[in-house]
Amino acid sequence: MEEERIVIAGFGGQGIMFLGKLLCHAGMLDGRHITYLPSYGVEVRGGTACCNVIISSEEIASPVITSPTTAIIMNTPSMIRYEPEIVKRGLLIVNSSIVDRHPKRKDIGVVMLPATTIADRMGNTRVANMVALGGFLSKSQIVKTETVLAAVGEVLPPYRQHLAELNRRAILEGKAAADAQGPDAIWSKITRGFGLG
Amino acid sequence: MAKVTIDSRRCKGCELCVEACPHGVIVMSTALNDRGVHFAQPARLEECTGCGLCAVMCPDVIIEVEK
Amino acid sequence: MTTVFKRPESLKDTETHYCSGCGHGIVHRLIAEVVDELGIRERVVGIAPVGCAVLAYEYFNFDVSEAAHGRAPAVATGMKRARPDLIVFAYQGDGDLAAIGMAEIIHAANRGEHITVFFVNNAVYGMTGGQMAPTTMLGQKTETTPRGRNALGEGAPIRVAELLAQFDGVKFVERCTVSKPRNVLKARAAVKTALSLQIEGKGFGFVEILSPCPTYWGLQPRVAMRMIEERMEEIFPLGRIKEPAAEG
Amino acid sequence: MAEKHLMCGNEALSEAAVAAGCRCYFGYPITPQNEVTAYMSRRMPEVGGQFVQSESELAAINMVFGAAVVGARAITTSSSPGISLMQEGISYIAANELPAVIVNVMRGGPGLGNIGPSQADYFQATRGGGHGDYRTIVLTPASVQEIVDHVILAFDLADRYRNPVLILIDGVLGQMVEPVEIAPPPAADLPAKDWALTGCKGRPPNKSRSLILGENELLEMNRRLQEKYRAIEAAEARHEAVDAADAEILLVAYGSPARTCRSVVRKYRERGYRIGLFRPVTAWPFPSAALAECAKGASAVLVVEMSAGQLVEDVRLTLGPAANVLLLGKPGGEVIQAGELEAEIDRIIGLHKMKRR
Repeated sequence: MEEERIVIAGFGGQGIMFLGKLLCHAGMLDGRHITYLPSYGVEVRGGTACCNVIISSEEIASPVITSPTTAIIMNTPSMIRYEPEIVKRGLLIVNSSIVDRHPKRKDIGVVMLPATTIADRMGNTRVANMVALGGFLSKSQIVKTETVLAAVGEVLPPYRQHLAELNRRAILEGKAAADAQGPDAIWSKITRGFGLG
Repeated sequence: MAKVTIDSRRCKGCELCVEACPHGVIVMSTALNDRGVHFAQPARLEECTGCGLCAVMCPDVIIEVEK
Repeated sequence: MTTVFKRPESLKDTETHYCSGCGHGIVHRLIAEVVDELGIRERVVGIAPVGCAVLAYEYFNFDVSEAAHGRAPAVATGMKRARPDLIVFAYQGDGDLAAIGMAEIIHAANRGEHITVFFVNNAVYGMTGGQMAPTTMLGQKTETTPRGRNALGEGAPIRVAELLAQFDGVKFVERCTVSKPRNVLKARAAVKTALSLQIEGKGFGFVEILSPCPTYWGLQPRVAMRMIEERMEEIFPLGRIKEPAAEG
Repeated sequence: MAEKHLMCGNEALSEAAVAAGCRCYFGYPITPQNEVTAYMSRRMPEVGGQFVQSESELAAINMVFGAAVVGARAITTSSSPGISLMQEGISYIAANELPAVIVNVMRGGPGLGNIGPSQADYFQATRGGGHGDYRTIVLTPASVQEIVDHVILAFDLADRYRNPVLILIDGVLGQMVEPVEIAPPPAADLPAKDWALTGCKGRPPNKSRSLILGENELLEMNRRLQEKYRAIEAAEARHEAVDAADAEILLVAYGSPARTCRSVVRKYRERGYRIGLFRPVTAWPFPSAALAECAKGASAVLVVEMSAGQLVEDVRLTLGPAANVLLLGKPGGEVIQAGELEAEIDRIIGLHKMKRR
């Protein structure tokens, strides 16, 4: 079974939910089973945003993630919260422009990606989420990058269509930056696929 | 002359029609109906102008007026 | 000979359960007469309240539903929204409308629902045996105000018509009474204005009718009618509180 | 075939109501079902329908009553505390024998509780909930697609039996996004609504009432209702059984915990343990006969629910005092995790010295 259980977390306004929905949409287009569960209510009002995305080759049990295979972390509080929960040999994508500390875990793969800096350089801070997504696509094969790029236009609401191209470029920038972190990183040696364990 | 018909069986004896009549046409009976009340009855029909005010006040809609 | 007065078609030829001299019978008849006059008997739907008029669906000769206590304006909202072609009215007493159902009437009025509400105010709870109503007058003795209603702790009577008239969604408000023939005819005119307003699709219409409760006022029906004029009208002044807007 | 859309449960149920021909939504915001009110406020005007944000849940359910009594398909949605407020109206709807669809996206209770997912309204849903002897048909979908299918089914069942139908989902199902297909359902063969208050043109007036004062009249009315409920029990009990036929341990769960159970069953089957899942799809009528059949060979029946133990009572009622019915219940708006369930299963395996086969 191939399955990614992805926690995406950061501040409200960082495009956390959009990242999750885009990933799901791509998963659906690739013929995967997917579930998406946003945090809601009180938690949202606390200023943090988080969503759980599961993409699997098989039917998905609970959409609630307790042991993520991947965490995409866009701020420091989320790093503190989710780093310990990642499964062994799991993947941690960190927006190193904002997160001011290094992960402690040695048993997971880590990509430190200056997503906000890259996004700024591209002229729009708000595509940092897409840069981080590119980082994930560099290390996971659960969805095809082409599918994600194709899904951008479908997930963006009509009034944001003019940003589709920028989003696609940011994904590719992020992917390239993560690719450059070298094929020796531990995740490339790991057959990812964590089952239910 | 006008004609007032009162369904005395259904009369609850509230006397609002008696009060309403400007000409004292309607009086209460001494007899009781099946409900055990003294019912309203037209007594001096020759005085009736057919104004219908008795019927206007009747909560039980048992008065018909013709003229 | 021509008929001056006979039972309207919209009122079933049946005895009511109302007490002798109760105003509900008159109000029912007025509504039925106007429904006949406007020719809407086949597209009107009434809502009976919880209270003395709970059995109104047994008396009107057109479609009538019950509503839970106080919820008639919500039920009317659902009906009218689902079937705008129907003419929908709610018939409510003072407990139903002004106590337990205050939220529903306020919000239906404020939304300007295209419905008509007939509010029969007799300042007492009849069905449950003569307890205080939100419209009970100060000093009025009831089962639950044995020393007379006291503003301190029991509040003063609520003037619902004035309360509702302030909402923009409310297009017509009149307070009338059935205390004597002239007033009954005025009440009939108000009922007609309110239902016509709905037929024309102009919004929420409200008619409050001061009505006697001889039984729980402990008065002869004739005296009860005088009591409306002598006591109730002081607190609940008669008249048109909100005129329907002119055409256009 | 209809296109697949990504929708959360709350949005999907809204669109399914539209597909079912419902043009009346009345509701009051409450987490975790606010997506419905937002969605419907936009969608209803698009399809020529009515949306009213009511002043309370009391008003909402009575607006549903009003729309239903004039013959329209109407829906309201809420979450636990709001559903409690609706109980009066649901009792009236049941008594007046009106069709209506009500969705409860359950949250943690009692009281204001929290907004976490819960299944603690099972008693309320399956026992009537309001005053008087009545029942609501209760559907318990376990996926976003099933939510859609159940909404469409609910409108048909409501019309067929002139009865309120409650869809019981938890906060997780309301919030989670899955791909769904929403196709307009084929027209069902449903009885004409000749009882509706549509204006008495060409017929005697209709009345809708539940105050029934005549001697024995209410008794008769209740007997008739009970006959209807027996007919519903005979025809509409639904369930799903997964690997239940030879199960030594039978899990019983509905809604989102049933999803966790299903994956755990798969895992233990792969390891060689005879374990199965029984999922009531209707909580009322409860699929008793099917459960009794599935549980025949089980040494242990483990009920898994996000409450302190409510479904478990129906299971015990079905299987009798001799059956070994256990409970993994978690109240308080908390999800039951696979790990907790596996620990309990391991304990049962140890206790009964069950063997891999």
